Order: sequence, then C-alpha cells, then structure tokens
Amino acid sequence: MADLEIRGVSVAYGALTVLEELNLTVPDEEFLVLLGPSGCGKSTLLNAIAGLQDISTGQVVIGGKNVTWAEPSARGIAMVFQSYALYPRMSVYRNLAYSLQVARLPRAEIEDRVHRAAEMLQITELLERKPAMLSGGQRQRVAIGRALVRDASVFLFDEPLSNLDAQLRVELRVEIKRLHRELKRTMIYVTHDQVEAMTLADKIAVLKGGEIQQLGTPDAIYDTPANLFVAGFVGAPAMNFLSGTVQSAGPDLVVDVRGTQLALPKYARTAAPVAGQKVVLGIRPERLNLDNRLVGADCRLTVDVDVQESLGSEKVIWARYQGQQIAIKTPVDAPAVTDGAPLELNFSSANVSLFDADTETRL
Amino acid sequence: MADLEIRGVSVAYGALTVLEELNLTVPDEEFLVLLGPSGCGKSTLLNAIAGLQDISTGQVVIGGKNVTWAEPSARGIAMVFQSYALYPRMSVYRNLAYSLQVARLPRAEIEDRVHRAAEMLQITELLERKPAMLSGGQRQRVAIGRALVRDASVFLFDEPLSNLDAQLRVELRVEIKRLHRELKRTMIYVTHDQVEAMTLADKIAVLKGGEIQQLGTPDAIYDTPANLFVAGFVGAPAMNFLSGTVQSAGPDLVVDVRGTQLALPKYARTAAPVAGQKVVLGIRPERLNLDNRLVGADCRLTVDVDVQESLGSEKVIWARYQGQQIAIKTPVDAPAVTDGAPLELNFSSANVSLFDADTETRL
Amino acid sequence: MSPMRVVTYAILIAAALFFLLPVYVMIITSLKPMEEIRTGAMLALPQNPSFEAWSIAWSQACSGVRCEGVAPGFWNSVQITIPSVIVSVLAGALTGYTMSFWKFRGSNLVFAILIFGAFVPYQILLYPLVRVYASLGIFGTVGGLVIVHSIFGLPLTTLMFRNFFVSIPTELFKAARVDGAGFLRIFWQIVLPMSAPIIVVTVIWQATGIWNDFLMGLVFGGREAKPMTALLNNIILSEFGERRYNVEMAATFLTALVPLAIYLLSGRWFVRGITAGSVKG
Amino acid sequence: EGERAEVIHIWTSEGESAAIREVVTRFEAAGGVWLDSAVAGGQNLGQTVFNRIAAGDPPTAYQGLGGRAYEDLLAEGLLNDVDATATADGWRDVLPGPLVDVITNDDGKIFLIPINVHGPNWIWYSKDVLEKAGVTEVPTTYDETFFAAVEKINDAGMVGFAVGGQSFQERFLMESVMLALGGRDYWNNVWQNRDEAAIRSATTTKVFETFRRLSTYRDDGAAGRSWPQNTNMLITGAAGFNVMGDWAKGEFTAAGQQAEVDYGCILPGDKPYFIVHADVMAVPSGRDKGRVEAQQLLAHVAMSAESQIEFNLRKGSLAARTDVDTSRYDACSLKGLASYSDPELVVPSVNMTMTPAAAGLWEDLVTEFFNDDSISIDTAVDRLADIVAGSD
Amino acid sequence: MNKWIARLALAPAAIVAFGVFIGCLAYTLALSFTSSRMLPRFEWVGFEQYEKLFASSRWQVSVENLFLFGTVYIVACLLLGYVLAVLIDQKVRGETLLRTIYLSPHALSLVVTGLVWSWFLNPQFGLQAFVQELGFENFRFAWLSDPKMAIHAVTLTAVWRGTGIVMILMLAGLRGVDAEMIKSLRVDGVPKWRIYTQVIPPILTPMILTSLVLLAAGVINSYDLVVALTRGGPGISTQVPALFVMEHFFARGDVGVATAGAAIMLLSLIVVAGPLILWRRIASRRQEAAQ
Ligand SMILES: Nc1ncnc2c1ncn2[C@@H]1O[C@H](COP(=O)(O)OP(=O)(O)OP(=O)(O)O)[C@@H](O)[C@H]1O
Ligand SMILES: Nc1ncnc2c1ncn2[C@@H]1O[C@H](COP(=O)(O)OP(=O)(O)OP(=O)(O)O)[C@@H](O)[C@H]1O
Ligand SMILES: [Mg+2]
Ligand SMILES: [Mg+2]
Repeated sequence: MADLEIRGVSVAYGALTVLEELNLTVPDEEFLVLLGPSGCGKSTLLNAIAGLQDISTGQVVIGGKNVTWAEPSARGIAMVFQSYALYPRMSVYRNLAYSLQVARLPRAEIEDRVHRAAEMLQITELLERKPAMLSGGQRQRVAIGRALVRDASVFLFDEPLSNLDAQLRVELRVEIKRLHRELKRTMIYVTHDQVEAMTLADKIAVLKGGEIQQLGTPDAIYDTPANLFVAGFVGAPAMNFLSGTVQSAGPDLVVDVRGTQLALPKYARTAAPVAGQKVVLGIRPERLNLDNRLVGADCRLTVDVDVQESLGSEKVIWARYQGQQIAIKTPVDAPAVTDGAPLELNFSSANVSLFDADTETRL
Repeated sequence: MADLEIRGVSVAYGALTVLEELNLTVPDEEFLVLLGPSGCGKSTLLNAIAGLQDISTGQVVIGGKNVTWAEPSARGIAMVFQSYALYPRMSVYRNLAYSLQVARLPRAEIEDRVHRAAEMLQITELLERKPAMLSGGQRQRVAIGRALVRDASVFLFDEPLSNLDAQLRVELRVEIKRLHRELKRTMIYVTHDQVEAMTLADKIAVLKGGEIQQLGTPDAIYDTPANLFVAGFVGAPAMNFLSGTVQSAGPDLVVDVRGTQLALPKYARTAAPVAGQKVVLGIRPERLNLDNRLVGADCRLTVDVDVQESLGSEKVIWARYQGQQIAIKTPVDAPAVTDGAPLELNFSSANVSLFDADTETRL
Repeated sequence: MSPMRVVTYAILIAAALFFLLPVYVMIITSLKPMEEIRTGAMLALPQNPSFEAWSIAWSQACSGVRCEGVAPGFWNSVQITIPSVIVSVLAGALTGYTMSFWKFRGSNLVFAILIFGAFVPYQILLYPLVRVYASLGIFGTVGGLVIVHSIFGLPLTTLMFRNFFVSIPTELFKAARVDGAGFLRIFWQIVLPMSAPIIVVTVIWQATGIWNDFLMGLVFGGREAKPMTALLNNIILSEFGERRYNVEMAATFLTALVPLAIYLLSGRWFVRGITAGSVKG
Repeated sequence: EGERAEVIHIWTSEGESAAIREVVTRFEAAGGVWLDSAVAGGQNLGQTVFNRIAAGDPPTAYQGLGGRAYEDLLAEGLLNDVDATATADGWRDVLPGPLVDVITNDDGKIFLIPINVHGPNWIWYSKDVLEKAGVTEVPTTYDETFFAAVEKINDAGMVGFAVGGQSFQERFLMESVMLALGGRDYWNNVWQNRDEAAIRSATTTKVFETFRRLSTYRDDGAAGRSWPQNTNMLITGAAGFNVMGDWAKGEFTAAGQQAEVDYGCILPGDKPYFIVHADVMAVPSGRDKGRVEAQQLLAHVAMSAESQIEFNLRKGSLAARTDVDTSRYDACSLKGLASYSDPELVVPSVNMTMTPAAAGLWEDLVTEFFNDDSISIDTAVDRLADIVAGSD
Repeated sequence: MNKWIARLALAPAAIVAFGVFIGCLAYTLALSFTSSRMLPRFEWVGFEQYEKLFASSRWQVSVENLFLFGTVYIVACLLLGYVLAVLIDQKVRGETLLRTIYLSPHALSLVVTGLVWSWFLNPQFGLQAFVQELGFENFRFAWLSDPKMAIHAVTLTAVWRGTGIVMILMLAGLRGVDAEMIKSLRVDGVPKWRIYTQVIPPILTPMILTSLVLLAAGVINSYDLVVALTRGGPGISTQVPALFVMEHFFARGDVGVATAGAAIMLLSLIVVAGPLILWRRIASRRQEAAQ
C-alpha cells in the first residue's frame, strides 16, 4: 500500500559515518532484500527507516509522506528483529495484542486480528504459552505475528531467521514468501544469508561500507555482478577468480589467464575492455563442466584436482590452476575424478564475468 | 595412532538420562562425524569421551587402554570447542603453549611446537595478539591450534565452525579436512550442519535421543537412510515423503501413493515389504527430474507447482501432490515451469527409499 | 530540550541534593567553631570557616587516654583492611569458583546455608565463635580478625562470584582441563584473570564494610592496633563527656574519606562488574 | 618491665580523658604499664568485655557501674578480688556503707574498685534565664514552685524545662522525681525491701503523676536530644531547667560557666537526697602472669586520695572516698559532697539493688510511660510491682 | 584427584556454613531454652524465655516496627532505585558523577549516617529550623520527636543509604535488557511509561531478587542505624528486634531472652523467605522443563 523512498540519508555514530548520502527507492509491494557483510550498515539503514535511529541528513518518505521526523509508531511500519525481542513475561496472546491494547482498539477487534494472525502463522495453540516455552521457530513466528497484527504498510525484517537452524530456516523462508504474496505489502528484509536473499527477493541491494554496490533482481546480481565485491560475496562456494590480461579487445574478445588464451565471443560487455588491460575473469563453480558433450561450452581450462567434497545432493571439487584455487560444483552423478590428477573443464563464455583488476568494476 | 571404543556408556543429569548403554567403535585414523539435532546428546558423548563428564556405567577405551577414570589431560585427546574457549587474558602464543607449559615441556620444544602449529594454520603473525583482537575465523584457528600442539592421538571437535559465517565455514572445513589427511589422527567431530558432516566424514553417526540411528559412510547415510528420521534429517531441502500402501510385494514391487501406482523394479530392499503394508516413500529433491529424456527414469508423478525459488546456482520448485509438499531441485538451466501449473516429474526407482509407516525403518 | 528531559534532569538533580545534603551538613559543620554551632542554624554556611576542627580531629582529639585524633588509626585500619579484604575476597572467589565449576553433591546445600547466613545478625553468633576461637588459640590476633571478616563476608562474596562465574562459558573451563590444568591452576591462571570486574566489586564491598567495622576489631583484633573507626566512634559516641560537633564531623569525614575515595575511583568498574556478573541471573 | 594493665573503659571525651590520665600517670609512676582500650558506648563495651571474657582473654580491668551486674561472673569465678589492697589501704573506713556493700562479694571480699561517685538526680538551672523570666524563688523540689517557675519561663518564650530524649535521661529524671517526692525511706522500701505496699502507695501515684506532668513540657526538639544538647540549652539561654547527672558540669565548664554563678544546681527533695551512682573497675580472673599484681597495683593507685581527687575534679564527679581534700571542689560538688557524706541522705542506685535485666525493664517502663499517654498510672504501677517482684 | 582438591577447597565454606551458621546458631538458639542470664547456663526452662519475650511490650513494638520499617524501606528503595536507574539510563550527561553521588552514602558507616541524620532531622537545628528561618513559619518536619513518625525517620535514613546500591543493580539490569525489544516496543507505539511499568520490571526479576536479599539482610541487621539515630526512642517507638536482642545480650545480661528474640527473628525470616525460595525453585524447574 505504500512505496518507500530514501533520499540522501546519512547516519553517523559520533565520528563514524555509517551511511552517507544513501538513495534508495522501493516501489509498492516490492520485496527488497538488503544483503551485505557484517557491519556494513544494514541494520542502521533499517533503523533509520523505522525512525529508531536519528539521521543527520536526508529524508525518509513512506507512501508519499515525509516521515523523517515522525515517531516510529506513526510511520505505518512493522518490524521483526533478529533476537525475536518478545516480551518475556507476557503470553503469546498478549505479545501479539499488546500494541493494539496500547492503541486502545476495541477488544473484539483485537481478538479478531490476533486470531487471524495466529492462524496464518499456525500458532493458534500456542497463544497461552510464555515465550520461554516456545522453540526457536515458534518464537520467530510470534515475532512475525506481532508485526502482522499491526496491519502496517511497510514491513521491515532485520535478519529474522539468522538465529534458527537450517531446517527451520528453509521452512520459515517459504512462509515469509507466502505472506508477502498474500499480504501484498512492501517488505524490506535484511540478511547476510545469500540463499535467503536469492529466494525471497524481488530486488536485492548489496551493501558494503554503507554504500549500495548493486541493486537488481536476484538473477542479475548472481549472473552479472556489478563488481568484484558483489561477485565474490554472492554464491557459495564463491565465484572463481582468475587474473588475466586482455589480449585482444576487438569484436572477438580474448583474455590470457596465465598462459591459457580464452576467447570470449559470447560475453556481454558492459564497458569496453582495452588490450593489455589487467582483468579478473570470474566463473561460477556450477558453470564449470566436466562433461565434454555440453552444448554451448566454448572455453576450456585444465586444472589439477585437490580434494573432493560430496554434499550428498552434489559434489564440490577443489582444484588449482596456476596456484589459484578453483571450485567446481557438479551433480552427484557426474563422472568420477581422481585426486591429484589433471582435469579438463569446459564452460560457456556467456557465463563468465570480467572485471577491471584496478577499479574492480564489471567490464 | 589410536582407536576409540565406547562400551555401554550411560550418562544421566540427575533424573534425565541423556545417553543409555551406547556402543561405538572408531577405528584408528578415522574421521567420525556425530550428527544430530540440538539436545540429542552429542556434546555429552564428546565430554564423556574427554573425561569432562562423569559417566554412570560403561567404559571408554582409547588405544586399547581403559581410560574411564583417567583425567582429561591423561587420555591423549585434544578438544576444540564451539565457542573457541580461548583464554581471554593470554596471548595467542600462550593460548597455544599453555598445555605444554602445564606439562612442563622444555622451553625450546614448546616454542618449536607452537611455531609449527601456527605455521600450519597460518597464524604466525597473530601470536602476540590477545583473542579479543582476532576475527572469528582467526579465533577458531587458534582453538584448533591449541589442539594441534598437544599432539594427541584422538581429536574431538564440538561444533567448531558453528559460530562462523558461511564463507569462513567453507574455508575452515577444507582446512580441517587437510589437517586430517596430514596428521592421520582419529577425529570425532560433532555438528548439526549436514554439509559439514557430508564433506568431512569418513563415517557419520546420526544421533537422536541419545541413540545412534545409523552409522555409515556419508553416501550410505544420504542414499540409503536407515529410517525416516535419518532420511528427513539429512539433506536440505529435506527428502520428500509420500505416504502410500504396498500394492504388490512380489518381485515387481508396486506402491500406491494416493492414487498413483509406482512400480519400483530397481529398488534395493533391505526388508521384505508385505502387500497392504502402509509405507512412506522418500525421494530426494535433486532426484526428481523435469527432463523427459533422462536415462533410467522409470517412475512418473504429476504435481502442482506452488512457488519457485532461485538459489542462483540452482532452483528449488515447491509443489504439492495430494496435499503433500514436494521440493524439486533443478539446475538453473532446467526448463522453465509456471506457478500453479501441473508438472510431470520423472525419477528412477533406484533412488527412492521405502520406510514402514509404523516402525519408520527402511524396507 | 524537551519537557521530558527537563523533568528527568530535575528529578535527578533533586535526588542528588537529597543524597548530598547530609554530607553537606557534615562538611560545613566541621568548618564552624563551636560557638557558631551552639547558636547558629545548622544549614547555614560557616561565617568564619576554619580547618581547625580538622586538624584537631586528625591529630588531637581524645579517644581514651591518648589524644592523638584519628590519625594513629589510619595505618592500623589499612593493616587490618588490606589482608582482610584480600583473604575474604579470595575465599569468596574460591568458594564461588568451586560451586560453579566443580559442583558435587552437597555444594548447593552449602551455598543455600551461606545465603541464609547473610540474614543472621552476626552479633549473636559471636559468643560461640569466640569460644571456638579461644580453643583454637587464634583469639586476639590480626589473623583471627581476618578470618572473622572472611567468615561474615563469605555469603555475599560467594554470591557475587557465583553469579559472575555463571557468565563464563564452561567450555573455557573444560578446555583448560583438557590442557591438563588442575583445580588451582585453572583458578589462578584462567578464572581469576577474567574476573577483574567482579573482584573490584567485591573488593569495594568488603573494603567499605571492613573499614567501617570497629566492634569485630575490638573483640577479635589485636590489643594495641585500634582501627580508625574505633577512634572515630570513641570520639563521637562518648556518652558522658562534653561534645565538640565540629571535631566529630571532621573526624567522621576524614574516616569516610578512604571508602569515598574507593567509590569515586572505581565507580566505573563497580557498574561494569555487576553488569558482567548479571548476564545470567 | 612492670605490671601490665589493659583497661577497657568508656572515658573517651576530652574531660574524661584528662581525668583518667591522672590515674594512668600515677599508675605508670608506680611502675605499671597502662594499655588503654577505650570503647565509647556502654553496649559496645559490654560486647567487647563479654566476648573477651568468653574467650578466656579478659582485660586486666574494665569499667562498669557499681551494681549487681557482676553476680554471674562471680558465681563462675571469673572475677578476682582486690581485697588484699582494700584491707591494707583501709577502704572500708573511707567509703560510705552502702557503697562498701555494693563492692563486696558474698565471701565478704572487696572485688570492685570504686573510681568515683556520680549523682544522677541533679536539677540544673540557668541563672540568667530565671532572671530574665522574672523567677525570683528558686524551687528545691518538684513542687508547685517548680512548675510555676517552669511556666513563667515558658511564658517568657523560652523553654522552661528541657527534657532529654534518650531513655536513660528519662530514667534519671524519673528516679530524681521518685526520690525527691518519696524520700529515702520510700526509695529503699521500693527498691531494697521490695515492699509492695510502698510500691502501691499514694506516693508512687504522685510520682507518676508528676513525671507525666513533666512530659508535657517537652518542646519540639526534645525527642532524641542528647544530654549535651540538652545542657547546651541552658548554657545558651534557651532553657531554664533540666535534670541530669553531675557530668553535665563538663559542658558548663567547657562553655566557661561557673557553678552557682552562671548556673545553679539542686538536689531535689525535702532534703537534698543523693543517689549513689558509682563508676567502678572490675578485675577479671585469668591465667596470664602478673595479672593479679597489676590489678592490686591498679586498685592501690586508683583509690589513692590523690588520684581520686584529681580524677574527679576533671570528671566533675565526687571522689568515692570521703576523706579527700575538697578545697578545690566547686560549689555544686560541695553540695553533693555534703549529701554524699550524710548516710541519711544517700540511697543506692537502682542498678545496685536490681538485676541488670530488671533495671532494663524499669527503664523500658519509664520511657514507655513518659512517651505514651495511653498507659495509665495504674498499669504503670502494676508493671513496676511486677518488675520489682521479678528481680531476684 | 581434582575432585578431592575441590572438596578441600569447599571445606572452609562448608565449615563456615555448618560450623558457624548452623553450629553457632544452634548453640545460640539452644540458649533460648535455658535460664541463662549474663552468662550461658544450660539449665533447661522450656519456653519460659519466650513467654517473657512476648510479654514485653517493647518486643511487640520491635516486631511491628521491623515489618513496618522493613516493608516501607524495601519498597521505597526498590522504587526509588528503579526510578533513578531508569532516569539515569536515558543517556543523561554526567552519569558517572550522579551515580557516584547516589552511591556515596553507602561509604559512610551506619553510626555516622545516624548521627548526621539525627542532626538533620532535629527540629531545632535541622531542616525544620532552616525552612522556618526562610520565612515558612508553619513548616513542620519533626518526625524524630513524634512517636508515630519516628520509625519513618529511621526508614528515611535507611532509604537514603540503601537506594544507591539498588540503583546500581537496577541500572546494571537495565543495561542488559535486549535493545531490540525496546526498539520493537517503540515501533509498536508503546509509550515509555508503559514500557517501564509493564514490560521491563518482570525482566529485571533477578536484579530485584538480588536487591531484595541485600535489603532484607539489612533490615534484619538494622541495629547500628537505629542506635545512632534514635536509640529506639522516643519512648520505645523505634525499637527493632536487633536492638532488643543486642541490648539484652550485652547490656542487660539477659542472654535467655536475647536468644529467644533471635530465634523469633530467624523464624520470621524463614516464614518470609521460605515460600520465596520455593517459588523460585519451582519457577526455574518449570523453565528448564520448557526448554
Ligand atoms: N550504537 C553504535 N555506536 C557506534 N557504532 C555503531 C553503533 N551501532 C552500530 N555501529 C557501527 O556501525 C556500523 C554498521 O552497523 P550495523 O549494525 O548497521 O551493521 P549491520 O550491517 O547490521 O551488521 P550485522 O550484519 O552484523 O548486523 C558497524 O561498523 C558498527 O560497528
Ligand atoms: N548440565 C546439564 N544438566 C542437565 N541437563 C543437561 C545438562 N547439559 C545438557 N543437558 C541436557 O542433556 C541433553 C543433551 O545435551 P547435549 O549438550 O549433549 O546436546 P547436544 O547434542 O550437544 O546439543 P547441541 O547441538 O544443542 O549442542 C539435552 O537435553 C540437555 O538439555
Ligand atoms: Mg544488523
Ligand atoms: Mg552441543
């Protein structure tokens, strides 16, 4: 019901400037994920939007209204925190109802809203319990429920799942996705978990040092990272990087990576590479194939196998190329390789990324 | 240099019996991973091995010597803890050297061992720092180093990586694997992270409620789980379960899963199914294919697509079959599907698991 | 400033005045001559402030046959307080450490009784204790006095340390055991160095209590080394002699200086220590 | 190395300190070594001494009040006697009979060293205030003259009668009234003979009535007022009368006032009766060597005429022995001495005839009655009878 | 081996617990059934000393005062300490100084505290006189001389001394409160006063309990302060059990009654604290079970 605009917002803790002149627009009903390493300012930005953090310059506009100086409760937002932040001595019911009671809503209306939220989150049987008697996943649901009952137009999530174990995370992730579809609200979601980011987001904003490195769809972020940082930060195992030099920058782009000449006919350039330019060539582990027959594979690289890891559902082969470590992700049923033996890899030039070695931006 | 035997060990905290009559043998130089949900007794078992936990019955035998009543330091073990457990007021050097100093080793020998360990873990430049001045990964390395210098014959790891973020975990995982190869020591490693378990272990022991559910190689655990618990616990997204009934138990096994008859000619039975038996059929998300052409797919199932998640490197399709949720993991380049549309899946009967619905054990 | 802020500061300052006023009275009275005290208002500032009463209180006021002020007691107090504080804090630390990391059957019972002991008026325990002391032959020695202070300080110091140790991860303790460190070594080399904040807290607590005690000192302590507070009490509690309030107030203030100084200097630690100790209730 | 004497006492104020130093100097001149253990506060002293005795490590001597507080200790053999010195120095000849009785044990031996005698029942008044208020007739007892004078002063805007606010002050006031209104025989009948008829006599009622009447003169600041503050009210001209032991003179003296010049003193009653309130030293037994010798030396020195007069000149009290040189006594001391020397005017204090517990209950009764109008005189008399009967 | 050292290390504490707190206490309490006067004497007299004790109006007043004083003192310290802690926690300037000021009364010995306050409360020299001199002739503040109010003067003084430590404990507790929860409350629009009256206090339960132990121990031992401030007066209006016991023990040579009084004090402690401890145990059990 509301879009969100952040206009030139700066935030500083004393002498430390965490965000500087940040601009960001989130259209109505979009699910935006803020992704970035620890300490990059994600929580700070979220708090600034919520009004929990004084900003030194700039404006926060929600639904066309400038709320820069409004109280947190008057901004039409709801927020879910990493540590659940449940009120420890209140029952689940009161946890959900508390903000409505404070707002003096009629009793019937409160009950109705709480029960609706509880049903949606499947915590109806838990309403009488105290938070201490809930499991981690149930607590997180209550925390989300507390945001739900408020009927806010913008939902803010600050790493809501990071305290949970893998199984639960997957479950709740799906649930949040479903909520977004049903509620049709603008949501901003902070995480440093890539899987979460990739699966939940309509758009991802990758932050580093208080600056947005790239804003785009998950696929854009994953497939065409704007710079080395984004490329390395998203994906696990991380994108493989090979340093090289542009051999020829004409229509048929050729890069020399320590002795191997790679022609990249299908590479979609963003900037114009220059011959002799130092570059970093990136290729995702799952884009490296052992299978000769693969259609479209126009590049070839021979590496030495180091170790292999089986993840059950897939295999990771760790190899070396000229002292640089290379990860290869293959299906479990891919042909077997021998530790220590050389291995021939194929990949398509459509799937590589090229970065300037100095500016670290995509070419 | 030592094998480890646990004979009928029971441990109780007051009235709560955590381990009961547990038996486990770890051959020399094996890397055993203890995998299990939170609270199942993994740490308790490790502590009992280390002598940090009194056991009520049973014996612990290390290298053929009964050490049940020996002091922790006299058991020839080394241990790494989840929370690092570094001595906060001591420098990294002293942290590493401490056990050797306690044992009154000659100074030169101490220095030598510490420096060797530090080099192996690439923390030589950190030796003068206090733990507070280290990053998480560096701390963990120091903790491992502390175990290394002791030159123990059995290494115990209690979730050593669970406090780290994804990137670092991958890194250190590889490092621990390498260490095992170099040191050739018996290692017991506790985790509830499946990826770690799968990649590190020679053998995995899956624990639940203080009992070993299954002991086997990672592949055995993953591909032929002994019971429903193991099947559901290992793998993410978890194995899909479809409840059904055995239609025919003769040479050509046929299972009816709510209306669809599945013939399972290639299923390797462990027990003999009986016609009319209620069963649960399990199939891993990555074993479900959209691709018609797949060789060996002899089963077919039509489901309704719910949501899709793209993980960048692969895609997860969430679907429903007769009200039961089904996850399908496909490569990114698999054919596109439409939300809400029906979808035909193929899979090989060699890759399913069958469990008795009551006893939950593998058939 | 918002109205809320103004109210906040107003209350805080009013409270500060409330806590300071009696101290203010104490100080200005000590600066007045007796005539002014006999006739003038107590809260009024001194007309001719002088430090005469201070010097009398410090080195001339009578407390029995000798008239040497509170000064001679200063070193005695220091000599009693320092070992008593060290021993009682160590005793609390060791007991708390044992109860936290080396639990065995009965250790909780001991703790429960100790806490119960915090509520027993210690004077009524003195008589039998004195008999025990006498039979052990440690009565009337500084060592004996140190033990008395440790005994009666034990419930609280143990409580504080135990609560603090709850926040130390047991894994650290386990790691040390695997490293081969024994009971005492873990205590000295691992646990104590981490306990700085709570040590400061208990030291403050015990030092104030022991510094201000004089009866235990008189009953159990040496014959000749009177603590400063014993002299102070002789000066201000004398029942049947003429009273010099200015001197009494000056003596009071001089005696309170040491604990006050400790509070001022370690206030930061005090807060931090309790905070650290209360991570887990 | 002479005889070492560790003495626990509560003489800690300036005047008291100077007084005890007179004994100390002479003790040391006689070859003794004085180890001073001053402890202010009677209860603190009690606790220290009690526990030290319990520990088998008693001081050489400790200060106490002449009275019955020593019976248990004597029964347990925890006190020595000083009879040898007392006999040699002829104490029995120079001390009044009632006092000799108090310091003699069941075996007829003297075991306490009387240091001084206080009269706790004095009325003091400020001549200046009385003059200002126009009081011409100075009262001699708690009669209408007295109350008239008090009220006259009140009317003049000052405090007529300054009441102290501590229970022991109230008790001294009560005892002063009791002796003044009842006289010596009545006093002895109540406290010594425990004569129920005397206790339930009209005199007792009168005493309580008078006492209650005195309570009505309390001013705002009376509660908790210490005796020095109380006395200071006379010195500064804020109040006319008060009742206090003769140690109050210390305050007058410290303020530069002179007996019977600036302030007056009255032993109230139809005759100037005098309650004997003696500070004594008790000498515990112990195994350490030299103890007995030190105790005997202390007894000898403390009871010497010279020590006695010098001590008491500074303390404001009377020498226990009656044969000392009184030329330096001030006017009030001389008044006291006259009464103290006359067997017809002297009565033993309550502590001397009652057990400490009973004396304590008496003090409780007095302070309760004084501060709580709802306690009727009949109740009070009943309780008094119980207390007296309950003391063995 | 280590286990034996551990046992050895706990031995002193065990000796103190059993020898001093149980043994000496039992010995002392045994005396309450004897005819002991100035010295202990084991001649059994049953409950005679207790009869004497309960016949004493002074004891009755003492017990009443203990509960009156104890309740008001504990409640006032907790409330005031909490309020000050909350206010200090609002990121005020000069926090360290304020903290030290609030704590400073704690540095003075109780005797001194009593003396200074008895002055301060003295109607003729103290606050009342001062305010009257300022021109407010009708100002009355003479608690010490009013038998009905005197015990509140004791309470006031005790609160003055005890609040600082409670404030510090509460402040420490506040600093431990999850910051995200506070943020969450703000987003929910919960006003501050509700946060601090409804949400926070239950969270501070451990701190409140610690303060309670501290304060309650102080109440039971409230002896020095009363002696120095009122000596139990006017009349017997500010008597407390500790004073009663001490005086009978050491000044009146009535050990039997004194120990009977001590026994009753302990009994009342057990009656008050017992259910509390029980409740704590049950609560913590339940919490364990829930996890
Ligand atoms: N109250 C504060 N005072 C000073 N610096 C702060 C404060 N809060 C955060 N910072 C600093 O601001 C920076 C950004 O913090 P922020 O909490 O926004 O990071 P984040 O991206 O949320 O990290 P994480 O993933 O660890 O939660 C960090 O360097 C942090 O140290
Ligand atoms: N000191 C203790 N007292 C009582 N119960 C305990 C204690 N330590 C552990 N337990 C209980 O024993 C069980 C097993 O605990 P353990 O620590 O071995 O689990 P775990 O498998 O290591 O779990 P996690 O993965 O969470 O570390 C749990 O139910 C736990 O609550
Ligand atoms: Mg954050
Ligand atoms: Mg564990």
